[in-house]
Amino acid sequence: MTENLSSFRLTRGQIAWRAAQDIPEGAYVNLGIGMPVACANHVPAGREVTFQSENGILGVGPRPAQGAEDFDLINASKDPVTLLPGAAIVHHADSFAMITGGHLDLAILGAFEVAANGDLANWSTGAARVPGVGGAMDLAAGAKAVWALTTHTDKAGRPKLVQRCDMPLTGAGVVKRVFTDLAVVDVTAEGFVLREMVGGVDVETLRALTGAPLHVPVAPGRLSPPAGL
Amino acid sequence: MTENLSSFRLTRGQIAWRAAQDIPEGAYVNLGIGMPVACANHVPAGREVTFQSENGILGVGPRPAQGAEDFDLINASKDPVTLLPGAAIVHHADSFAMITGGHLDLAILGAFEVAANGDLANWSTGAARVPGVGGAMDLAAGAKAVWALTTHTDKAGRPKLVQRCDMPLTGAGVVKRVFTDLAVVDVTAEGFVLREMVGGVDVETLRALTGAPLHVPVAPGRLSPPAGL
Amino acid sequence: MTKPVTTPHEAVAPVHDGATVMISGFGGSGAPIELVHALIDQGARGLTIVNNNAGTGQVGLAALIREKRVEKVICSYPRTNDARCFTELYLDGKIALELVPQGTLAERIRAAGAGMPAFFTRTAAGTELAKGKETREIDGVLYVLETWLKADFALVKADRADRAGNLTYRLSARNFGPIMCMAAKTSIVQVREIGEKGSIDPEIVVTPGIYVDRIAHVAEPVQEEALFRAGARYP
Amino acid sequence: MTKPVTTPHEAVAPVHDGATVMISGFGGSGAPIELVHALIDQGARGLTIVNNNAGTGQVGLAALIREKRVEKVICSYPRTNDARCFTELYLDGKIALELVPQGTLAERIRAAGAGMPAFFTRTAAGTELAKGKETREIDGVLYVLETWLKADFALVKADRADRAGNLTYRLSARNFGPIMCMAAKTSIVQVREIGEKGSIDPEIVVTPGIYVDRIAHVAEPVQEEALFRAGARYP
Repeated sequence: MTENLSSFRLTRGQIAWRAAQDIPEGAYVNLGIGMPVACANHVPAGREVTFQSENGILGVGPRPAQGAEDFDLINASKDPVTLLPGAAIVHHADSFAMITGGHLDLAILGAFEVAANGDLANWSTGAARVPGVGGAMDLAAGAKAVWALTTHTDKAGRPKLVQRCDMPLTGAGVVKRVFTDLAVVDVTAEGFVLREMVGGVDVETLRALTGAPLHVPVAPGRLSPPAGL
Repeated sequence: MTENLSSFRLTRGQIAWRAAQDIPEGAYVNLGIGMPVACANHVPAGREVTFQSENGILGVGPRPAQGAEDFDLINASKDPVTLLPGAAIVHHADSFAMITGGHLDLAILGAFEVAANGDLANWSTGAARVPGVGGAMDLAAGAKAVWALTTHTDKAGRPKLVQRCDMPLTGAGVVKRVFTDLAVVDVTAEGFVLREMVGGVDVETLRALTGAPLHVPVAPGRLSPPAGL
Repeated sequence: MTKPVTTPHEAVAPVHDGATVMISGFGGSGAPIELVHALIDQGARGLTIVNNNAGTGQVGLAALIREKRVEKVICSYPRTNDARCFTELYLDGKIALELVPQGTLAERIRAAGAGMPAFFTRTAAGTELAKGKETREIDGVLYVLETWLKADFALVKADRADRAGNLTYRLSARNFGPIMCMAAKTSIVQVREIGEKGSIDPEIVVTPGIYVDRIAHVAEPVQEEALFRAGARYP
Repeated sequence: MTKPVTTPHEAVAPVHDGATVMISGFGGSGAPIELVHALIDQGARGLTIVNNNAGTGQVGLAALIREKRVEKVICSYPRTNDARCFTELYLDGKIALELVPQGTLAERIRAAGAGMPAFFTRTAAGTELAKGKETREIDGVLYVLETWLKADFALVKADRADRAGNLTYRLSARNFGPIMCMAAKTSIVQVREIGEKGSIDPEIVVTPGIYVDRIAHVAEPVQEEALFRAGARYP
């Protein structure tokens, strides 16, 4: 078993970076609140990706310079953004038509739990005093593919990739790929399949930290993010 | 019984004129294909009425001058129109949202038959070789009020105001008022109620030409359209 | 028709106790602060509010809630930077919450505007937010039946209006405004600028005037986010 | 993403036999004549066509029908000034017709674009066009359940595009174009003018580029009505 895992774990920025590497050329993508938003900063140069924000923006650009913020132009996290050339503004029902109509190629969402059957729990721990769901269920149900970004385990060390979600579901059977601080894991008809793992961690350790069977190919890839993120 | 009715009958233009007199100030109105379209020409001066066309125009103006027609700007009858100041263009689903959402104050439609319970038949005689419905059913179901414009009898002299429609329905229980070439008739919970009749025709004659009981108030109004329409 | 132009206070005068009121905005963008503050002054209570959120700080919707005018909030996300006005009443059991997925919320509002009493959507199928709702499998996929969401009033922030009531909005402040104007019996809109009929190109109108009943002129609208950051409190 | 710009003939190349094809337009306004003529040249057959009408004269959709490429028409009003191409085949039992009320047609198309497999509407309730359809009484009013209408392809006439695929339309030629772009797996759009990304103000975009797959540049589009009046015939 690998000792002292923390030195191998990816940062949140590195998880976002890794997910961004897999966004296909030409994709329309919605980035969930939290870690996923940072994916926009790490799309490989020359790859054309269009970001949608569920409050009615297609073609979201980077955060404006300080002092240039316009709070009539914000993203789903309510942070100020800009518009890229070729952007379009629509109203809320038209914006969610893009989502629930299956027009987004990809939604990259945060996760509390991901189950081996693709179930996603990311809106409620079941313990929150005030519940809030936002657009998470629409994105989970509507996007052509859903990827989840999460730490591999929670603060108490419990697996977040599980056999069955304990927490209330956001969507049933929707997650196709999970990016964690230790690995890239596909969700397939056979369950979790390891695609890549960080250096320094062995498969036995990863399996111990995963709450459901983890299928491991002969030669899983090496997850090597840039430092400094 | 009145003899030689034809000299008393209103022209189609006069029927449209009479209906136009009743359009309330500020109303949003859709005018059906055929006789109703002419209502737009007879709204009393100073009364503000906004005409909608189901192909996506709110604020339809008069026909353009000859030579100035633009076939990208047509009404539901596919005739060229103009836009009044304050007009708006929307797509087809948004246009019918105005209709089915109950936002139009009034739809003035042609009729084959109107029944004493407000049923309207105006899309199919049941005999047409090729059926066509257009927006008639949406207008019948959606407008806050539906008025029907029709001759009082058909070419064979049979009543078009009837106890029950023989022809396929456009909408059930929707018509509130009927303007014919002989009378103005309200459709009420008690059935047809005469409001006005043309001069020279007696009640007995009108009743004989109406296919359902016609309630007649003590003093029905006199229908006196301008000549020359 | 030509729409009346009034002050915010005159515009909200007809809101009655117990009314369902839609309020536009996503966070601070599109929040009709001046209309909401006029509604606080006006005094209507027992309101059901439809908004994406449940207010931030001590202004706008948060203040309306704090002043105990609101019986129920229908929203997708009542948790914001500072949602204490809602949170405190909610945890005390003094305000009701109907939590609706954001896209379903938007579509229920549009459905009301378009006259569709119910529609099937995949959103929330198989989750606890679909509990008690009719579901149906269509072509092997599970859908939930959702119903229209109507309102007595909508308070909406737009940017420009003409006297026919046609509206345009500013950037992503558009959000819920257009569909709320469609869904409310009476829509009350605040705009920065009002022109004569014909001053807005018919092809760029976002909300056609048929959906607009009362226009309040607010030449220099404040941004909720700016008030919040300044620590403002209303009244 | 940046959309390919092609000729009408290249643009319609992927249309396959048996495809469901939506064609924009209300009468001649918004009819993508150049794309439809390219489709006639292309040769696909056994098509199901969704349009408001069923063609006029001997050009456009009427010609496509006359050339026996169409198995079925889904429309609200197949009767126009000169609908003989459709009428003759229909009376011979050689073409099928699904007659749909116009607003229901529009909403079924939008529902497909928005991912709603079915919705209730009052339109057609109690009429023979609701025969065989599920109905439900809601709050004392009878409604009909209508289902989404999807397509493999949409052929749409817009006015301007940018390279992101954002579209604007011209006047009432807008009609079915925006919703058909939403409802089709592949939408093929002809435009008069194509600009760089950013050449259309984001606030006046009518169809966002996400709904546009292929753009054909037709700098001087003909008006179907003009062809009809000139007695034109294609091919």
